Amino acid sequence: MTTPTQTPDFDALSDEAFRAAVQTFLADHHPRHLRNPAKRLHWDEARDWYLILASHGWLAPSWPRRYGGMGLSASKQLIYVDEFERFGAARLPDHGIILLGPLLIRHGSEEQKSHFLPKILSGEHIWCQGYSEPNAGSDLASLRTEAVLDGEEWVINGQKTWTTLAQDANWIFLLVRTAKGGRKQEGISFLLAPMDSPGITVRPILNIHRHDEFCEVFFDNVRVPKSNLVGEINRGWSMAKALLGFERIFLGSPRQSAHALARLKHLARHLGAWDDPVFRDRYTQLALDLADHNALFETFADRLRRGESLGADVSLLKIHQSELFQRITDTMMEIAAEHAGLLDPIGGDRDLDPAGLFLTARAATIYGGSSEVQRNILAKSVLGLPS
Amino acid sequence: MTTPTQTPDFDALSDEAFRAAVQTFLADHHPRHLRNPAKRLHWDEARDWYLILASHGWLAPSWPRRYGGMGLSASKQLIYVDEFERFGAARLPDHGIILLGPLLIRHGSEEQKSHFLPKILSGEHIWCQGYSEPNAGSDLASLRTEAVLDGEEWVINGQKTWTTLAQDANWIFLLVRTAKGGRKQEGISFLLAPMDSPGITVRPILNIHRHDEFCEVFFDNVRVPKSNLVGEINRGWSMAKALLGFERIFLGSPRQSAHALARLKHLARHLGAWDDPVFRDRYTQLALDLADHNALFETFADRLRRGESLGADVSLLKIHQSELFQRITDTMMEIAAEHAGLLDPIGGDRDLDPAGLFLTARAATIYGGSSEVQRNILAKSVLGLPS
Amino acid sequence: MSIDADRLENIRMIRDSAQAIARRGDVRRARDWRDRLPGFDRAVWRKMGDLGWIGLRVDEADGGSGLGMLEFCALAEELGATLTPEPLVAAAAAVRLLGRNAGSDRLSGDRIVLLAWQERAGSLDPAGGASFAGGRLSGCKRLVPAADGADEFLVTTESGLVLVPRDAAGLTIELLPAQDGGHLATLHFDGVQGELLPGDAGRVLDEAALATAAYLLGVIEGALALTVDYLKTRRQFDVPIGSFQTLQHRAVDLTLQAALTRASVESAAACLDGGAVGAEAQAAVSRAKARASDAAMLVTRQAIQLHGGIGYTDECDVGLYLRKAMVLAPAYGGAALHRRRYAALQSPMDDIVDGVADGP
Amino acid sequence: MSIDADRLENIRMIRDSAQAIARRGDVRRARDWRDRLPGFDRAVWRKMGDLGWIGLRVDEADGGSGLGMLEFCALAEELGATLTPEPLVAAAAAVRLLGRNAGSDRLSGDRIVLLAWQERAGSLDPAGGASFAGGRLSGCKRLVPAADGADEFLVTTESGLVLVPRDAAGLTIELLPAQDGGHLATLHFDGVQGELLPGDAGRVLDEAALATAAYLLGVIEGALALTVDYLKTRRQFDVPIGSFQTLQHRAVDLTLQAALTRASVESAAACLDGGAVGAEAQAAVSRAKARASDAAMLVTRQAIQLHGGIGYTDECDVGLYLRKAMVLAPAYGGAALHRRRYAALQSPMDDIVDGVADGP
Repeated sequence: MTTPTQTPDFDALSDEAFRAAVQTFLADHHPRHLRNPAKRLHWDEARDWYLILASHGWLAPSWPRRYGGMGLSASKQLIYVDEFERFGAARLPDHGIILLGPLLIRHGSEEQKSHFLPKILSGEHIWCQGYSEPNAGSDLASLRTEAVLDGEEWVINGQKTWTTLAQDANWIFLLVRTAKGGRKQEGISFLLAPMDSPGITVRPILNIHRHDEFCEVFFDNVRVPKSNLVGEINRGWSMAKALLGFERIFLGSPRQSAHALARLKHLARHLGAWDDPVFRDRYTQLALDLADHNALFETFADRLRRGESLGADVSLLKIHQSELFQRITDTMMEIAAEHAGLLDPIGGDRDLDPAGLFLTARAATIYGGSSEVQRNILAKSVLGLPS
Repeated sequence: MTTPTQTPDFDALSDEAFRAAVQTFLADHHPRHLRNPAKRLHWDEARDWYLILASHGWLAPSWPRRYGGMGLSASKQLIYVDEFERFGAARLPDHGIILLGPLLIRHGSEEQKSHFLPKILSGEHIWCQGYSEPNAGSDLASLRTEAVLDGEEWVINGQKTWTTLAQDANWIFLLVRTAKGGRKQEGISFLLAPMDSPGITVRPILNIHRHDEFCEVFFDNVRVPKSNLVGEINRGWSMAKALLGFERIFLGSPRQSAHALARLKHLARHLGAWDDPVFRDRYTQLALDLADHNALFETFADRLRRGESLGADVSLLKIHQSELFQRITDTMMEIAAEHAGLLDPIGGDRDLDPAGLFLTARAATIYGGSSEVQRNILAKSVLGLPS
Repeated sequence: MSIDADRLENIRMIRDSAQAIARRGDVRRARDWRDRLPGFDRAVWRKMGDLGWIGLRVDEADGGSGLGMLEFCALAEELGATLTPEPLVAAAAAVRLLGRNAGSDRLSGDRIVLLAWQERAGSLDPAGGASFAGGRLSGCKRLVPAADGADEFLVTTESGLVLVPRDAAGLTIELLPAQDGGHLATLHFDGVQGELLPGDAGRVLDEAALATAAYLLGVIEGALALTVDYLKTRRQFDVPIGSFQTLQHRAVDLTLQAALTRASVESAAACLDGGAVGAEAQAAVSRAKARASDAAMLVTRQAIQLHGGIGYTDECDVGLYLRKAMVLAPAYGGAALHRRRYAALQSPMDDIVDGVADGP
Repeated sequence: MSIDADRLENIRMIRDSAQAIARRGDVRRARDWRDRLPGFDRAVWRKMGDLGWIGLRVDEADGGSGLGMLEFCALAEELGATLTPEPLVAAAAAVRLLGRNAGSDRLSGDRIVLLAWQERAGSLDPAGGASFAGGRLSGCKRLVPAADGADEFLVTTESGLVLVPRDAAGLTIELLPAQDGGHLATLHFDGVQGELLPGDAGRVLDEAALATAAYLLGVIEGALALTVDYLKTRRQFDVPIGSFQTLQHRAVDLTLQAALTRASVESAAACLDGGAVGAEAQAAVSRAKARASDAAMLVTRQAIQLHGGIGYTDECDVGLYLRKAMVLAPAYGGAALHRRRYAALQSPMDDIVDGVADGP
């Protein structure tokens, strides 16, 4: 295991200089064969890239420097993510970095921070997230996996699902029910558990690509020390919800659609549809939608740069980006003719893979809060429409 | 007042011969200046045409011959309506013919039938329909206009709205609340009232065309004889609902969209958009939608021809036709450029009136049961989805 | 297009017989045969022969069932509703073209012949790709479904049809895996000996396009039934998700598309059965295939969305419907291609539209 | 496009000052002036002059306010939210072109000059329709708003700009009633004496298109606010109709379109203020106008639908928003025209798109 070096002070750089530094870093260090991966990487594939980032202190952009993070301002975090996405950098098994780390920093005990944070940065602990349950998809708060205190240990029973890459993780953080009655959002606590605990079983789920990106995780009398509780008992829900403030903007990043639109252009040129005026009109509409999406994204980014926090209306970005992404891939399918039904990219060219991207896009309106649930939330919290 | 002649036996004709007879009748008798009127005609404009139809016994296609109707089979009624629509025949103040007549024939007393039916056919009584109320739009059953029996008279108080051409009518049939408590569909009765009754006030409402097609009708202690009740007391709701069986198919007739599509083609040729491939692709999609709508309409018409009754799924036709009509007029607006903002047709040519037809089309998804309410009904009664 | 009662009864019987192979909505066979060569079950194929399906469109005098497009479409729809993997449309097209040469072994299912007509993706032209000269076939035909299970291919060329055994010297078969778990093959002919037969594939390709539209109608109905059932049973926020108005309205919209597809397919079949030829028949087919292709993609996409997370897993059957739609929506011409063809033909609706334009 | 705090404060003040003429959502003046010549209130016009709005885009050296497009768009948006009938965009374009010749009486509102640039519907070309030779103007300009209230017209020709008094001999004004209750005029010039001035309308027309997009943004927001309010108050089936999920989601979709329009308009304004010229500026304007035109039609149409029966009556204000959108969505180029222009220009997003395409 490498230990992270002390990170340089990125805040001393101008935004432009920092952007250039990110570009240089990616060009110098990102493994070429991992750019724009067709699927989410497993740990054995992503490990080298994880450790490269770790060894340069580039792994945790949002963490304060004293915990080994980059300590980036909102403005620079936006640049960091933007450049990573633009480059097509491979996504890491990053639940420890993005979700658990900030939560521990805010709510964890000193012991938890000093024990767990360095092991995330070193790659010793790879975390997965145990929130969703089979009967509580969009209605997350109705979760039923329960933990009961038995002496100095929590005893966990239940089942989680949609746990991304659980088969690669050696630790899981999870929401469990520790009290019943009252509002369902109450009585939920936040626990940490090693994946090799007796009683934990992992069953991979094949997604529509037949890739084992998700798992079910079963808990059968799993025992963890009392000290694995993070924050106050029965306060896990609001802790976990509050976490998703800043990151929500990235669900609405224009990069995924920009990437897809580039592929559409490439495909249209390859198939000879580029000069068809009917196609071009549709393409132009998609390009306009992307440009306006970009402008809308920037207005939210501006709020972050000004130090404001984002309201529920940031969900507009996620709705629009996911649906635009889908419309772009739908258009690919329409021009692809019989290629739309083939399993492999056209001529083996990964940039000519309409069917693959189309299937990937199906997930965009479902995960991270379905479009329907996002619209419910917007109607009530932004427009103030009655229940 | 002319009296209707005894009607010939149209059932003796083949469908083809009957279709030819309708075409000939329209060509011979329909006033030329009333074809394809831009707005709903008032009685003084429609009167001549009404009396022509009456004098030839062509006024009431669905009524049995013994009541002075044409006694047409379902198959021939479809032809009758189809040819009238195809010709662009002016719509009459027809609530007495289409709605009240069949209801009286089914539920009225012999006295009511012998008194009112001939006066409808002669044009002596022009009826309007008092169903909707200001606070009971889509939720018609929550109507509050009430009638209380006072000796031998009903005393009516309340307000109706969206009463088509009430200012031209000399009689109104209306749904009133005669009992409270219980399901709101119960306790509703069906009454008849002369429009010159003391206490009735009519206030025309200008529609979005600023045409006075609708009215509000106010009832202030309006007294009508007890015998003006049709059918059983408190049973008016189911009577009125049952009435709308056969006629519901005509809300989904393809003729309105066919007419609009012809206008779109004419407009596109006039403006030079016809040869634009982007326009032509959209036009083709609309033409395909119309052709498929026509095919779907025929499957429902076939059911009627086979003597079957139509289920709630006939609403699919109304939803699709009204939204297709709107998409056609939306397309008109898109190619019309600045003409879309002018009040008068282009060059005074009534066939080049994108804005006028666009505004007319707004009503299609609202009246006769809004698209939203129709979808609610279909979800529950056809798909069996839970409330 | 009223259909007489006897014929309706016949069509009902054909639909019933299709249930003998798989009940509507039962897609286990489709799942079992994914990624397994030849991608379908030869025993089921023989049963289809016994039921008279392979030669359904072949004249009775030539040993077929002599039935119409309404019957063929009803059958194809039932096959679509169970995602039946057997290549009935491509085989039926071949034996129909063979006509009196169809032969009892092909009609019985003992011998499988498939039509190989396509030069390249996105084209409806059967003439290109392969040429026949001096008794030898050369060139390339693409996108042949289930080719690994075929015994012979009937190949379209400018010179006519050429019948080629699968094991003929000079024939190489390249299998491209397809989204539905089957394959689409490229056939490379390098001076292959074959038998030249007369025949023009044009009309038969239209019939195959229409039958594919009918199969897609079955896919639509299967996906929709699965989805409506899910809406009724899956609970979220303490209620069945089918009680949410947005999902209800979307289900209604998909039902409308299914109804339009059925009306379009059946009216096109009746049009062909009524003797329509040339532009009228082609327009009817293009209309039905454009509708079916678009509707199948829309309905199966939305079926995934309405299933939520579970819809994105391989174990949920709804994905099988989507992947079949991905393969068949473009087969025998996708929506855009058929829309263009429809526009280029004298549209049958033009009369209606132009008729109305004669205003006062 | 981060904007500094001082400028944001200035923009807020301009918005506030617009409330002095009508509060957001108050469309009574718009209703009052329907079908009444000249279609707007000359007293209000003078007040607009006092507030520096007419010369908002004129250099301070020439007596104007010297403000940027962000300020102009903020103002136009506020005017749109109250359906303000005064022809500010056409007048501001004229005085901006006049520049040092604008003159204090025009900037103060005492004298009303309107730009007359358009030869025919569906065109953005300012050169056609009228020609100037021997000191005389001949030809025809169309679609001039509020012309009955003008004192002069600034007419674009191939030779340059020509200033013509409204009562000049040989000028005939034909008023065509418009859907918003105003008029669009055709000006017939028959050898009219006028003053030739230098200037090219191209850039100013782009600014007018963008200001019109901003006005439409106000229309969108006005219609949406009215509708959301109606959803909260109108009851059916014993609940507020705004509790129906379908209507909630539709309101969210309209809100999204409003947000996209705002982002598009404001980023285009910032682009122009940042010094963009040529294709970059034109692309930004086309993008904003295409979005605003489409969104305004969508939102106002849906606003009618969400109001139900009452939305189809003349007494309901929502129809006023729709009719304003019908007039302004096509003004200075509609969505289709601007989409075509955008496609023809080097799109600024092409870099982003092409950049991504450089995969491994």
